[in-house]
Amino acid sequence: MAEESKPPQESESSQPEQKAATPAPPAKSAPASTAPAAAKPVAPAAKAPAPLQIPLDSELVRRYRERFGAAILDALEDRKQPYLIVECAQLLEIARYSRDEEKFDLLEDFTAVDWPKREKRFDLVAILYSFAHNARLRLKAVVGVEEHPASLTSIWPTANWLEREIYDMFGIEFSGHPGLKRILLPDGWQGHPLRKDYDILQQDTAWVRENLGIESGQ
Amino acid sequence: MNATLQALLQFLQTWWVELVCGVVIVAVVPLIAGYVVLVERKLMADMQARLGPMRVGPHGLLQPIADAVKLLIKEDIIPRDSDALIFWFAPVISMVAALTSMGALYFGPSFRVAQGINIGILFVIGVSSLGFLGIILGGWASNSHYSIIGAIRSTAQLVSYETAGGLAIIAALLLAGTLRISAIVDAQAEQRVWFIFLAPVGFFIYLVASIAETNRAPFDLPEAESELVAGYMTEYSGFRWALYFLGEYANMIVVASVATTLFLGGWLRPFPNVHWLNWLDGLPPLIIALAGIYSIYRAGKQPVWVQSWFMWAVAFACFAVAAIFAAPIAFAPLRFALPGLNGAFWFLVKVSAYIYVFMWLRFTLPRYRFDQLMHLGWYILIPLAIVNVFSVGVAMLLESEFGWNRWLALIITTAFTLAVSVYLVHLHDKRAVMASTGRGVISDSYAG
Amino acid sequence: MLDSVLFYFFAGVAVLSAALMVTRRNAVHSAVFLITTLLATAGIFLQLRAEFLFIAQIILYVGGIMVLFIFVIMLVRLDVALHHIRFRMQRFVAVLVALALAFEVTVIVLLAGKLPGGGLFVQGAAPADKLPPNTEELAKSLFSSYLLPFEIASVLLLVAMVGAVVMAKNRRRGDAS
Amino acid sequence: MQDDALQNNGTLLGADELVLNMGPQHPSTHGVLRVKLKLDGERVRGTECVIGYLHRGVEKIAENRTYQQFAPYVDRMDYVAAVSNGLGYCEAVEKLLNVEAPDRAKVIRTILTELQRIASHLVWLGTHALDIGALTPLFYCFREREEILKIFEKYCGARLTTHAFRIGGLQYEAYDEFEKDVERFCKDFERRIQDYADLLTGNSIWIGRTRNIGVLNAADCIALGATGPILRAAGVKWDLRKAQPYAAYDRYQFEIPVGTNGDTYDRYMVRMEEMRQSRLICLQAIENIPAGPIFGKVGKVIKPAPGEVYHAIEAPKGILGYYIVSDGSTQPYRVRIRPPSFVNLQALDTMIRGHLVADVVAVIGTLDIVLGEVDR
Repeated sequence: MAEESKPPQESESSQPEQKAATPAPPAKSAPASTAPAAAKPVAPAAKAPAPLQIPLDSELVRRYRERFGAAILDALEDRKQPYLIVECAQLLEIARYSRDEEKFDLLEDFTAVDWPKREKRFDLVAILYSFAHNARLRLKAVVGVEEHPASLTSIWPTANWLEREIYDMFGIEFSGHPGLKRILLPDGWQGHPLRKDYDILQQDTAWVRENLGIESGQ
Repeated sequence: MNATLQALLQFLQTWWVELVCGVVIVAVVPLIAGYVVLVERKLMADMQARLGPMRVGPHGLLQPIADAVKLLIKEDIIPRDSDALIFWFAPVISMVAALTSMGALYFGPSFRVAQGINIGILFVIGVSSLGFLGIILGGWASNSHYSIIGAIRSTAQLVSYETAGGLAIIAALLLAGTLRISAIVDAQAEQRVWFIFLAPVGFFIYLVASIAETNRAPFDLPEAESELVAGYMTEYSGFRWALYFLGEYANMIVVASVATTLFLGGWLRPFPNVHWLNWLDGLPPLIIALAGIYSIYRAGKQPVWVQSWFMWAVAFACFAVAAIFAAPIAFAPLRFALPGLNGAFWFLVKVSAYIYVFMWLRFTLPRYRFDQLMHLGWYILIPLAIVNVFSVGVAMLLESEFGWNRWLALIITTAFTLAVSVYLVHLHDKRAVMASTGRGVISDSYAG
Repeated sequence: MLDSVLFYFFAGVAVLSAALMVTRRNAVHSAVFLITTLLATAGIFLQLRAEFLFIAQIILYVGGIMVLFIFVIMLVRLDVALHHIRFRMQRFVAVLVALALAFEVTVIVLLAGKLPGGGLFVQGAAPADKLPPNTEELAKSLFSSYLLPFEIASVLLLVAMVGAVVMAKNRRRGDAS
Repeated sequence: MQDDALQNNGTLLGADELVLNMGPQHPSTHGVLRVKLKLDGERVRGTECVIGYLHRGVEKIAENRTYQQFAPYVDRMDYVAAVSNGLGYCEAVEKLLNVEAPDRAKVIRTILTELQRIASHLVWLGTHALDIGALTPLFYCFREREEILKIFEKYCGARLTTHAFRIGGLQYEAYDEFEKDVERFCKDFERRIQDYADLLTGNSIWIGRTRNIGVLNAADCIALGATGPILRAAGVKWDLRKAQPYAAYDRYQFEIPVGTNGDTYDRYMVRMEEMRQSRLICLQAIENIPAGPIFGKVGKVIKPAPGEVYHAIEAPKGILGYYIVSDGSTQPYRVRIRPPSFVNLQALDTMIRGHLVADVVAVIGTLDIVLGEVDR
């Protein structure tokens, strides 16, 4: 592990200097080109359409590919931040490898993004940080509604509440989680608010009526 | 009929002083307690760079009355699953115990309820300790976890520290050779020294123990608001809560009075037997008059005429009191009242100073944890109190049997006691380190 | 006159609260009435000018022992524990003991005058308020004529205390292992 | 049979395990936190946090607001450190847009953020001391915090939820006496912080209440995701201001204070030293605030190219991260906020087991949580 001290982090550690070659006339143009509006970027499902995102082929990615082969679906860099798209079934193993071998020892965040038009609608996003390399890495896994991804709690206890929040907000059920229940919303709540099809004005009116004794929480 | 009236009259004739003093205590102590609260809030505000109550009356002087009115008209909530009867009378026990124990106290040579009780000091301590019954029963009857934990803590704390406090006063009792309150003060006059100088360790132990007994910070665990909300008082509201509160402050006055009597020379003025200091007898009216003058000075600065008017009233009240104190000095026929008035003044000054120390500590120190409190009580204070009793006894023996100089004997034995206390603290530190690093036996705080 | 009023008042309170203590089902209520009984008894001591006994009663029984009683009652769910303990024999024994006691008291009251020295009722004692201060008297007799029994009692209590501590410690160790 | 009754549950005298419900209305849970404590006597055998009483769905709101519209909302998360929240959000969006704020804006941001760090730590110190029973530091702390809030008020008109920064820079130029005010505060603060230290640092009761309480070693911290002063108190010399400098932190000299034991006392010492260091940063920054524009090249309509960005700053309470996904429209597609309080609170159970009830409040205090941020 010791020999590769530098490779992964041309990404973030040097970001304040802004010197790296960005292959794009980046979003500075965005305000200017307000009117055309880039024709509403097809469907969100189509990944990496913008020039800010470039395929990544670093030492680190090569090691991951070597180790996990086809489980690493893609490796990209967005705004100079690297991320790997991985097979959901292998997420646990890859996470363990990241912690033990690649020294990404802090699970900074674990969250999800909903893309309802996609066949498998959720992205699980784990943001890892390595103290040794002072670098971040994002692991992304695509998950469908019925899938039960393995819980990361065995690797990082901090995943406990983060996964509960994902469950609470998106309804993704993790297998192997020690106590998967709602965390921010009340236990009897129906629906998962951060799903895109959950309207912002929609409340669980039944719950509100039953538990608070009022017609609406608004 | 006539005979009954005769008996009644005779009864009144014999006991009128006691009756009047008793009524005064019952009627005035709650008021005084209310003003002790105001003084505490003002002192706290001063130490915390703020003003404290300022709205009700000038400088908040009427705040206690406003508080009392508020508490009286508040709803008296009795929790649904509580034991209503016990819940109802528990605060009364607390208050009654505190007031009853005052019955045996001397607030000056002539202001007292019961005269010459042989076991005066024991009575005060014994009866005031009954207040715990109110606390523990109230905590239990509330049927709330916070309350019951508060009650248990309070009881455990009281039992532990009463032992230490009781042993501590034995030092003074040995020196005085009596349990009568008046005789204890007389002994200090005779021996020309306050017992605090003869038994400093005893006084210190009593100071700590009395803070713990009255549940004051840093030993206010039974009502630690950051842990137990309000401890045993959590479920109480309105006047029942006020009774607890008043009982607590009345208790403070009781322990301060006991300490004053035993260690601080009671109602004796400083240097009671030094004749060229006799002008000190004129000090009380002077001090009170100065307070009046200050009030007049402040009256001009009040923003509202009502307040300024009230300030004038305060000033005149001060002058009136000063005149009462000055009268015996000015008019020879009234000279008989001088010792009584001055005694009461000095007694109150000492009690106030003692209570001030309570408050000062409260604003300065963080709170002990329960096990630390218990360790302090059982591992340091109680052994130290026992050693102290032993030391004072040895000193007295050395004086009476071997003709030693009393001061020499006391200095030597006190030094011995201090050495023991250093050793005890050292032992305790070692034990604390062992316990906190997980080695050694974790002791149960309640096992004591 | 005042003395008899006080006596009957305290005696009445003592008997009444004793009866209530036995009949209450709630353990804490029983404890409260026991405290009342003890306080009333203390009042009788005071009425008899035995002020040291009075304060000893208050400090030791009401202040000390009752703390432990209430403590245990509050900490242990007695109502649960009581379901496990059956009092079949006790009731029978209690009736027997009560009868025996009643018989004894009756006999003593009947025979009182015939006992040597005038029996229980001491004749010709000084009026109560003329007695010497009894705190000193009690201390003197305890520490002079009855020194040996006093010391023996102290040692006995000490042994009991040490024994209790040792037993408690052993049990804790047993729990831990 | 009697023995069965007495040895029920194996606890002393057969007393049941007591479940004590702390909060959501409790003086020292710092808001609407509810902790269920399983007690054996006064010893804590386990805890369960019930949170969400202050949940406002900030992340959902973000998806229905434009980038600028959402900025004030982040102030409502950690409302005692609103400026830090705003800094994190603005910088994250700037990163998403691939622009940078001008130098002058960066420096002013740094000053305000460091003042905010001091203010946040002052609230922590006051309440923490109050939890442990020291009444007085609270008022001293709030007195100093008041000075900071006055500076904020003069700067942007608001005291608590300031919305001080804009995406791309600043809206307001520093007012005329800004430097002087900051300098006066900093000069004063040195003496004041010594006052707090005199009250607490050497106090044996304070030491007894905090040393070896709520110990969390470095490995546990990292496993539990606990960051900020908690991690530093465990001896990890890691601060994002140094590790991955943002705003203008790379220009200033400051130390990262670290502890050794990772106990409550160490966390106290670390935060106290952090206040001193923040003061130094402010003093360095006001010496030379570069001239120039305060707003970068960002238009009125913010429409980042599709993609995503993660940006984290060292907020007073730990790592505050924003993960923003853009679908190319004027509204963020997804904003994920990594709240330090939420993650740190998870460590409570590990820290408190085996301690006493009184330590629960000490440990909750030392975690320095703000429920607005925990629940969002």
